[in-house]
Amino acid sequence: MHDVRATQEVKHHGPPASFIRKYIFSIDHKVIGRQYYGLGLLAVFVGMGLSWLMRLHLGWTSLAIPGLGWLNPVGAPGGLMTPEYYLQLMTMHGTIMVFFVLTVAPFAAFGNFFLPIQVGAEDMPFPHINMMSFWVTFAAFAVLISSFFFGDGPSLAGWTAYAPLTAVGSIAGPGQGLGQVLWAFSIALFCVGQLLGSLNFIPTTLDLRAKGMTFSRMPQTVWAWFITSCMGLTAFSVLMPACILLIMDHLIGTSFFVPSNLVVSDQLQPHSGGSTLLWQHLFWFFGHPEVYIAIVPAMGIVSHVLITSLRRPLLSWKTIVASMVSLAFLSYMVYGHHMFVSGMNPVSSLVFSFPTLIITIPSTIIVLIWLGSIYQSRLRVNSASLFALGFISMFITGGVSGFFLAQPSLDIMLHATYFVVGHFHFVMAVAAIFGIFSGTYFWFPKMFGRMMNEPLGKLHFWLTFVGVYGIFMPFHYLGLAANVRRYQAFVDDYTTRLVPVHQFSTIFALFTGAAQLIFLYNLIHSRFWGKLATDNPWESTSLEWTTTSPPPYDNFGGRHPIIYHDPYQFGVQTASGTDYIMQDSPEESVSEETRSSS
Amino acid sequence: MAKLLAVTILVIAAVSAIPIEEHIWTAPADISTHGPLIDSQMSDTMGETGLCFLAGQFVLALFIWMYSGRGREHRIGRFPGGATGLVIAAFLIVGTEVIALGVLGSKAWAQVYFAPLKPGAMTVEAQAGQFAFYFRYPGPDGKFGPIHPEMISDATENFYGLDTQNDPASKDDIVTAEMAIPVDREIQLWMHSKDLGHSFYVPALRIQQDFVPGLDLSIHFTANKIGKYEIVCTQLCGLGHYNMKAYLEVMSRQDFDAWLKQQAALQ
Amino acid sequence: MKARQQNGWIPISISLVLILASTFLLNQNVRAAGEGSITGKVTLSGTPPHERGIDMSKDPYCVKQHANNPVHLETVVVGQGGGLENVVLYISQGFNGTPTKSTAVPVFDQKGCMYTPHVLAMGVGEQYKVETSDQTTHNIHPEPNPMTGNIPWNRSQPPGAAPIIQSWKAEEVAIPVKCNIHPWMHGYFVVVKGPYATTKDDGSYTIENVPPGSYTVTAWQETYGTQQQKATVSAGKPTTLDFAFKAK
Amino acid sequence: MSVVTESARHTVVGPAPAHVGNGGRRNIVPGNGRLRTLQRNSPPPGSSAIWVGIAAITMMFAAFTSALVVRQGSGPDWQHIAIPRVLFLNTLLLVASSVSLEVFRRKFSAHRMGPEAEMRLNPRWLYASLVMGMLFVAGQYAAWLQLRREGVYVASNPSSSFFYVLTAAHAVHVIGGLGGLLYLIYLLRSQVLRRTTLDVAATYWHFMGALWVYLLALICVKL
Repeated sequence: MHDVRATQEVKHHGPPASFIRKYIFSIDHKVIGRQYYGLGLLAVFVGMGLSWLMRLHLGWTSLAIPGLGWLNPVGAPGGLMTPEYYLQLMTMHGTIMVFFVLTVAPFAAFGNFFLPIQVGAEDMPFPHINMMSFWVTFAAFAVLISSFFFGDGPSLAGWTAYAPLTAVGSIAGPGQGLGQVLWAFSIALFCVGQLLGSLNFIPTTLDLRAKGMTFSRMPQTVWAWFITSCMGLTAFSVLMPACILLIMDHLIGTSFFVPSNLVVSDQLQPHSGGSTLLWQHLFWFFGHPEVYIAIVPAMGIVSHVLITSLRRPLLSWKTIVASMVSLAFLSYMVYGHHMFVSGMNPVSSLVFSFPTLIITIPSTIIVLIWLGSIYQSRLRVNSASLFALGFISMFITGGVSGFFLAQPSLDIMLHATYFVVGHFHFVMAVAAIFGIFSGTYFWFPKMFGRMMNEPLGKLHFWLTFVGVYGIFMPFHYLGLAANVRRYQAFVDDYTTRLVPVHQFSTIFALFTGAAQLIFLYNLIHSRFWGKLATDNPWESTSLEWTTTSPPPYDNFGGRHPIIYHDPYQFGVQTASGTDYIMQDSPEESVSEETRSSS
Repeated sequence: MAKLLAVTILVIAAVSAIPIEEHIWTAPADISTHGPLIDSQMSDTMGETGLCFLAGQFVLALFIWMYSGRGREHRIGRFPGGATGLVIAAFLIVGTEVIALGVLGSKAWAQVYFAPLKPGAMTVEAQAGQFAFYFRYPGPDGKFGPIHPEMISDATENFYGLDTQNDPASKDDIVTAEMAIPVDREIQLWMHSKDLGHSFYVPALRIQQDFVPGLDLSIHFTANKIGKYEIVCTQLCGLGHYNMKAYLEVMSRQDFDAWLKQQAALQ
Repeated sequence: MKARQQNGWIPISISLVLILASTFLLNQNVRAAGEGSITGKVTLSGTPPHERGIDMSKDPYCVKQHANNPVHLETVVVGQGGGLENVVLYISQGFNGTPTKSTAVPVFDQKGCMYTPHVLAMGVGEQYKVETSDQTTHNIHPEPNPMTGNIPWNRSQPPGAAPIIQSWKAEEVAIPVKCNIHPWMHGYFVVVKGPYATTKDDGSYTIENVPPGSYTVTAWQETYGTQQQKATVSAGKPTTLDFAFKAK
Repeated sequence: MSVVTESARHTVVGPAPAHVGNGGRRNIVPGNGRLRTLQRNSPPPGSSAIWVGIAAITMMFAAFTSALVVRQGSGPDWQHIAIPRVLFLNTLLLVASSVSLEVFRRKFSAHRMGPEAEMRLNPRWLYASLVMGMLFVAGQYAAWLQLRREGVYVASNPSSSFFYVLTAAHAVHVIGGLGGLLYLIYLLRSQVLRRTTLDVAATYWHFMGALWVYLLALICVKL
């Protein structure tokens, strides 16, 4: 009896009245999801702006960027970018994009909004923790950005923050004092935020599923988010202690990461005995799973969107889920491939190399299943499905370059070159971004109750798709020509002839970035003036489409959906003549049209 | 629209392959004895993955072309072999490729890192610091003098913190700003970092190894082409990272001895 | 910008105080019918130490600058007649007003990947200018003693970038300044309270604008440290004061 | 076919109160509408959330442990520190506190079985466990003060660094647990304490105890 009261208390909070409780400190998972999406949007445009400046500088090193001198007279006197300022922009670009875009948008934003709806729950089990999770993440973002305005700017040590550069303080360079501490603090906060998120995601998936929502009936997205939150749980809880230790090395003078007898800029450092590899181990134990934290939700979204536009279920959802799970597991065993040449025992390099090669198998399986599912489907082309297909193309491109980097012997040549940059921008950054776009065009009607503008969406896709290849494909060539990354200018004799390639991708970067403004316009315009959306504009089957757009405060307006089918009943014949059956409708397919079992 | 996408994907895939096919931008030519194995490994991998890349993009484009915009009148087909077939395919294709590349790759790797040091190898020490490399030759006595960190001073160009007054081994050490090595002789390079993490990357030599602060590593290699090449840093080490470089001069035996004498005179 | 913003008030307030004080002082000087000066020569006895040559091969640009004039360290620079260059002489005791500011701003130039001058003397709170004449990027990294309260800084100066204007808020002899990108580039800022002068290549110097009185004059040389002598200055005519450092 | 499901549907949700909507782990209905289990509600999510939390904390201390091992191997400067004796007393306190909380939990559930009249339950054991928990934190602080007196600070040597880090990180989580215990007392006084809440709090508290025992072992062996 008391248990009943329990569920009552956990799940029933009435809709708030005041503006603040409704839109700012809201405990409604849908509002929090939108807030996360907004944060991701803000972050992605900041990060893009930074990359514009970087690309401009790389293309034309002695170019005085107009306005930059006014923006930062120290970092860019007269608009002329200094090396430290370039590195600071680079660090912030990486950190903002990896943490506040690739982690926040596909996982936290869409996950918050749709996970409870897709399992038929009224809300997350701990709405207040959920609210806290967002605001902690937001604080992390604020702290990170604030480092632009304190001391001599943000850290210049890259998003990987390798010690001891990050641990010895401002003697090591501009931004290595206060800026680096703020960086570490911000990331620690971010970890807390994401752990609080997992604290909600996992119980939601386990305990709050509607009647009939067996594991085998959870949509691909739910699986993806569930797997991701499990990974986040183990990854972020390792990064946070690492950041704490780093801050201690900085402020208290401990020696976790700083060895003895370092003479930085003629000054003997008062540290002793620390291990620089320790940071790399801790960081990459988080860092590699992080890559999959970014990509797995995107995979889920792509599957979800693709199925709807193919009008058929995937060849086998089990295989996809199994592959995603094995990706998650393997991602912890392969992190060492980031450290092949960093002084790790050469034997362990080989040990790390094989799982790294093997991890390509599940990825390949996923791609093949997608391709096989397109075969003899009824592919409907719209912005969402275009981006989903684009994702597959990107993922293939970025995936194959992984073969090179998985081999220590080739890593000797390619490590820390633009090849790596090209690789992870395709397979992680752009792929995940395409997933986000796809999800946005697909779910926007449900999130905001209005349709996005299709023609603009398609235009956005074309410019982005072509543009992205134009930016990042040349990176592979640069890498093969041994062009080292994280250089603010190319002064080596063998790299000077590569500058035209940089200029090429700079031009594409500017033009692709500009294309994103179309998306922004589309987003804002449709939010307020787009044409009203029906409940199920894409004729999709999963639970979010059974409720109104946008869903009411308790998601189903007091209704408690019962699930009768696996989520993707497409390509069937129903009495009502549709080719799909909603997940919560008891009707069955009248004629057994061939439909692959899921 | 979809057909256009298919064409675009094909065009992009084809165009992307051209520069690699044509070897328009390539790394500096190999000058090391272990390099050929790495290069062949590279081209093998390029061949296999290039094939995967083109095939994948082609199938994607083909299916998009064929199956987009089909109405209800077309029945939903099932890919021959279904999921199981595809999984098996993935395991066979990628699996074999992975094992092959993995094994070959480890051979190349082993040749770099597990090959025993030949007798008569010459020892050189490289020191990395913000933002320059300095090199040390043991001199006639063949011994490196001890490093006194507190004595390190760029002001007096005592980059290594050598105490030439009191340490006999240090007296004849030769510290240079560029690295010269005799051709066709194995070099054992001791790597010591003065301050932070740096890296020793010589593209032409097919060598890349990080300096680990507080831990001296040694690698060994043999250069077999006379010439002047670049040593660059690939481990982000601060604002001057992009300009942290030194030159590697591979000389004939006589030239090298002359050079070493000349440097010794400058100490 | 950011760094300056934070403690921008310090230089500003200091320079304000200076301006007020100096105007006040000027009136005094008018009444004190002219000032004296201290002049003399600093020499090195014994054989100067061997100065290592500098190998700039790291940066081809720098090599090109010195294609036909090899450069050496400048820890001890002896000119004609044993004159010792780059010695800073300043009044360390007996002077407690504010020196009349010379209109010329001390300039620290980066030329051919070397610092000219190698040693730059300046007054407390006096603004100095860091310029670059090179076509390669330098970073300027003074490392003052944290005890003095001077704040270290580290900024790059790309070719053609505007000069960096800075000032030190506390007396310090001497602040080493270096370029990390070109590790051989090493010089000193000498920040003193009273009037000061730096020796020319022949070792001669003249401290101007010294009000009459008796003082202790200190000579600082980066390798041989400091020497002190007493001097009495009377209005109008120069007082001669020579220093001799002994080579170790 | 569809008729069956219809009826099934009614029997399941029809008149049931709003909160009987959730399915979840132990309450899944197969497609034909027949209940797979008789239980009407899945356990409240707290009972799985607590394990999520415990997993995160475990990972965190696993990271610290591996850092400790690596750091010990990396430098020659590793030295042992004199473990403050008070730690063992603290351990006893924390374990005892855990035990008394368990006793209270048992009594409480026993009560819950009984009629509402016997609601008045003596919270002595709960208070005891709270007080002992507070004493534990105080004891840890005492340990720090002792090290301080011996001139062993955070940055003195690697062992001391890790000692402070581990104890502090654990203490923070214990203080969180104390907050939980206070909340329990509040609920109990206002007569709305639920067994599941108590179970969750107890699980966490026991975990804190176990974690500390592990940390103490680690400290004794390594530091």
